[in-house]
Amino acid sequence: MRLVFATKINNVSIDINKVRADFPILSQKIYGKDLIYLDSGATAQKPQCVIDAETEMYTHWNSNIHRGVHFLSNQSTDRYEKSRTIIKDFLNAKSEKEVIFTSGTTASINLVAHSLGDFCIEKGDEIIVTEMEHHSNIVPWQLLCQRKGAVLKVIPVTDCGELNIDAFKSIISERTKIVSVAHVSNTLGTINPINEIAQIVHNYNAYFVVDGAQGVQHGKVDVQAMDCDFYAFSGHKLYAPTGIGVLYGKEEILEQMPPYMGGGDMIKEVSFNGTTFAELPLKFEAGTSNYVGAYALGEAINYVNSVGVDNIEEYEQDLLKYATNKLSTIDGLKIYGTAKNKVCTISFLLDGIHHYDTGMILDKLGIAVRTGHHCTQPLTERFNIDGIVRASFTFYNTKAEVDALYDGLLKVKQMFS
Amino acid sequence: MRLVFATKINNVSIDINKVRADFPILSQKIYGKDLIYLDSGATAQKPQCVIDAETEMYTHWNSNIHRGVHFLSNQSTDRYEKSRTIIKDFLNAKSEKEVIFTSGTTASINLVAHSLGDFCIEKGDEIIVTEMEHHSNIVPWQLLCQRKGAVLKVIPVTDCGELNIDAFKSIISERTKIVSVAHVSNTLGTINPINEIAQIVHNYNAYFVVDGAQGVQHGKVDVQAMDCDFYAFSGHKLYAPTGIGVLYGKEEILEQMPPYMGGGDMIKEVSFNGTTFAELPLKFEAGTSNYVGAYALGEAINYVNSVGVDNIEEYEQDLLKYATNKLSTIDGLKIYGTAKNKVCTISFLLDGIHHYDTGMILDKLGIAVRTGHHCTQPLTERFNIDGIVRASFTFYNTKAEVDALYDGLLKVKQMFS
Amino acid sequence: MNINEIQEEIIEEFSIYDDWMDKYNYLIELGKNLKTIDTTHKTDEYIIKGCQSKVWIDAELVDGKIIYAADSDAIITKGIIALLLRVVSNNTPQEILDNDLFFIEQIGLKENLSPTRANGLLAMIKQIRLFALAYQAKLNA
Amino acid sequence: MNINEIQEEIIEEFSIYDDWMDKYNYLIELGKNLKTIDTTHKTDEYIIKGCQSKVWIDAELVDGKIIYAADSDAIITKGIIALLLRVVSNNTPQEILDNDLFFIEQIGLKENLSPTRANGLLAMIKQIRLFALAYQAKLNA
Ligand SMILES: Cc1ncc(COP(=O)(O)O)c(C=O)c1O
Ligand SMILES: Cc1ncc(COP(=O)(O)O)c(C=O)c1O
Repeated sequence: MRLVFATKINNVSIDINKVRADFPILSQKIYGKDLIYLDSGATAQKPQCVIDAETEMYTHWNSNIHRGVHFLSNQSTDRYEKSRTIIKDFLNAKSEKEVIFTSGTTASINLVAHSLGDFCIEKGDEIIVTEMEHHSNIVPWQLLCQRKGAVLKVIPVTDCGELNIDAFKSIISERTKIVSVAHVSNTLGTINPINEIAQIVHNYNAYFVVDGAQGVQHGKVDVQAMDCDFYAFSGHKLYAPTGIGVLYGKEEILEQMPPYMGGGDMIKEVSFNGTTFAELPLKFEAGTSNYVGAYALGEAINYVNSVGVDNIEEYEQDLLKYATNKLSTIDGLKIYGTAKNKVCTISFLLDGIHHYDTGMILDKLGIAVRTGHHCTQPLTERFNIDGIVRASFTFYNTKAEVDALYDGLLKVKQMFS
Repeated sequence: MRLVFATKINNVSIDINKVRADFPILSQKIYGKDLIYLDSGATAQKPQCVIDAETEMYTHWNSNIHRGVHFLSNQSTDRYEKSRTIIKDFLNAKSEKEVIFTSGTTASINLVAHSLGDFCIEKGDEIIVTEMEHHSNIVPWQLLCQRKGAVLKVIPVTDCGELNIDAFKSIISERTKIVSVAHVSNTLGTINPINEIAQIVHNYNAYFVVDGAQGVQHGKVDVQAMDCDFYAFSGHKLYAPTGIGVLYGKEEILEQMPPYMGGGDMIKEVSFNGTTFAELPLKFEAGTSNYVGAYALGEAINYVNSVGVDNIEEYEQDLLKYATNKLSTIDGLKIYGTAKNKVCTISFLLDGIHHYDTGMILDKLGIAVRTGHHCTQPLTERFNIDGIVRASFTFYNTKAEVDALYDGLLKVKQMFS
Repeated sequence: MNINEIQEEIIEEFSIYDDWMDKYNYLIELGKNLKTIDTTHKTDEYIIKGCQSKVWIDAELVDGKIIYAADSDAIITKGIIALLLRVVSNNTPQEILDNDLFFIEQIGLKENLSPTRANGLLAMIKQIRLFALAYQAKLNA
Repeated sequence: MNINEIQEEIIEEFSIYDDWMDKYNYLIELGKNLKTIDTTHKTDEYIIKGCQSKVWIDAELVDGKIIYAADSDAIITKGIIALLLRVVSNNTPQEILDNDLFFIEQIGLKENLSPTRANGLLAMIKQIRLFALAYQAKLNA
């Protein structure tokens, strides 16, 4: 089986000093100390070129898109649609019609749950998610099940934080209509075997939705190779602004789905006798789109491409190895999520010390980690914990920052001992 | 009856040169000519302080909100929640719980149509909109009617572009559950008598939704005085970024409504045995909110307040009078929308000249107007036209720009004669 | 003249206008003089709806060459249609399929082809090719 | 000492710490030493759930004064709770309602009261007042 993110440990070819200089916030001071930002899993920081893209748009080209005939409107529209093409290429989608702008992953998944749900779910049908899903990939399906009288089934997670694929095979059935799985777990870092799952799902003629919120920023995503039917992600976790996201969907499926939100731009003709809807992708883009955010997302992807998706993956995998080794030497530190195939996210607990206490002290040292249930309560419950400390790294983090985290954790231990 | 936007023609107290200097795009050149931006109804331009707010957030304080314990997360959260308070005060809502951040007017109306619709609409119930509504305030209700077997009724518009209130009184009935009306018509500029309508609606115990997309930027909005149950608007038309909007709703109604989108932040506890939802307003804010856009929206409102809502209204009303008088002297120009109470939006056609042709030539003169059906097809149909030219002014426009439009239209007439 | 020669000729013609106004005056002139399409063809079957202006188009095969007819309710759109028809009409399907339309960009009217759906022109150009494809298939059948 | 005198005393105590670490070490000390709440009271009835740490709180009226008891699963939260109880416990409902809690901000722990729902402290302070209101009503009844 081909890994979705193949790990190659070659010479790392990221110029880390240049990269860090590209992100202005990384030189911010916190309580007089250098910021060590290990919370990119919650939201990524933005390179200057992305910040500038928004400023440029508002300073020179801002105007509502699509319906205008004047110069600025054409400028805005061009930038919006070019970004769609950039995203199409980034995901290796077949056409721009398959790229729908939304306000984020959560909105993308809700769109699918509503529209695909209305299209294909009947009473007694089954929908499958996993025990490691983010609430955004659980609650929309729970609500859909409530509306339709469908049943939600759950793929369990193994002790090391991988999906139990055998269990999945025994759960899926002819009644299964939709399977929705995270590409990468936000809490455990696990990279799920998307291709393998896709094959199983499609053997049962079910639809396969991938929550790519944590997947799209850590390695090459190829929706055709993955053979997923939908792929959802957020701009803000991919170095782009907040309030913009994407839903990729296979054209032939999107074509058949009813519209979700109604409004301007998603219609062909409106009359009180009957309204007809626009072609893809506009059919699913009701109202004024976040066209400035969309443009900036295109710039963010250009930036990621300029660093190199393969370089990013390589760099982060190297960092993961270093961090895992280093943190593992701390007595009483337990890492949750030890899948073979994972991104550079390390969740852990210090024996006898509350995750919140750990986070508070690290914060005072200038180290930003996330604590709590990470919007994955069923998962923390599965591991019999209340919450966890998560350090999520990306390609602008360094081994020196890992060392700082290590020192910080020793300090935490000392303070609470 | 108290007018919602009372017009006082006193001494205008806006320093127009200072105001124009605040909006960097206004000094943009189009085809080498000064930009004359008369398309603020589609989207407003942004003052420097709003552009700077986004830059500042990304450069210094960016971090995901609500769930974090670290310094940056608290900074982000504070700014997000302070903006909610600014909006609460701006609308005169009773509490922050009544202010829900969405991605825009369209999303706000769809939220109400889904959630309130699920809560109160049954087969055979009636929903009332008006003939002058934007598609964003028609299609969500059409889709709701389809889902529920409800009936959509329409308040007609008079020749001068006002709502026919007598007709409304004869349409509304015990079966009416929701009435949704634009505060201000985007095509005609008409300011609708919201208070009067509210009283009629509430006499029938129906819910009253106001589409404030064109209302919130032209005068004081007081949701308590209006007595509307919901008020929806978009940031991008209020000098704020794209991708952020607001839904105001009365707390006691929002409390009873089921959640719309599912995801992170809108939950209290998630488990596969049953999920409970967060308190207001978070119950309706699923996923990572556009917190940077929300912060910038707060800054935009601070800016508007610093110019002064009353000053803006006064200035625009003066401009409206000037522009109406001046354009009316053009032979063959017909203004659509001559309501007594209107904002500074002037829609018109030149006899025998297609709206698109007019717009194209004005564009070449650096004048940005909008042409077409303005997402109000039922309205253009009602006036037996295909489309219209709309010049929408705001407080950064000047009488000199009205003169330029006037000259431009003479040129158009000459070219097509 | 073949398709490219006509395109060059149009570019040549437009090169004398250094002012956008002369260019648009010329387009308006062309638009006004374009023979309007037979009203029986101005039905929904032949329509391409932009958000702003509408375009109607039809085509027939005469002696192996396609004769296009088109119309619009906006004069400027009609002017561009006149140019388009001058370039493509009266050519074989193969010739039409073999040649790119580059003149619109070169004479500085590119903004009229923006994908905003505003004037329907971009869709019309697609339709021109579709007619050519269809007739080509018919000829080869 | 009345509520404000205790607050001033705490501010005084904290003024000797010019380093956040000493401050937090002291909080941790306080947290460790706080008598844990009776486990029968550590049920969902008494819980205030933050996203991160949980807080339990209970109160009883003894001789016209409220005795609060509270607990948390996180030590730092517990440390702040210890300070809070020292300030408010053993006062009449009226005294509790009449006085603002200003010391937390003044000793530089304001970030612990951010409305992020993270540690439940803000909700706990609300709950302290609610108990006072309820007992006040009872006394007046
Ligand atoms: C009256 C009215 N309602 C609704 C909308 C939709 O707003 P948005 O596109 O920002 O969602 C608009 C904006 O075009 C409008 O003018
Ligand atoms: C795996 C996963 N899915 C979904 C989401 C939701 O993304 P957003 O909050 O941007 O809508 C997140 C982000 O927290 C995530 O990590």
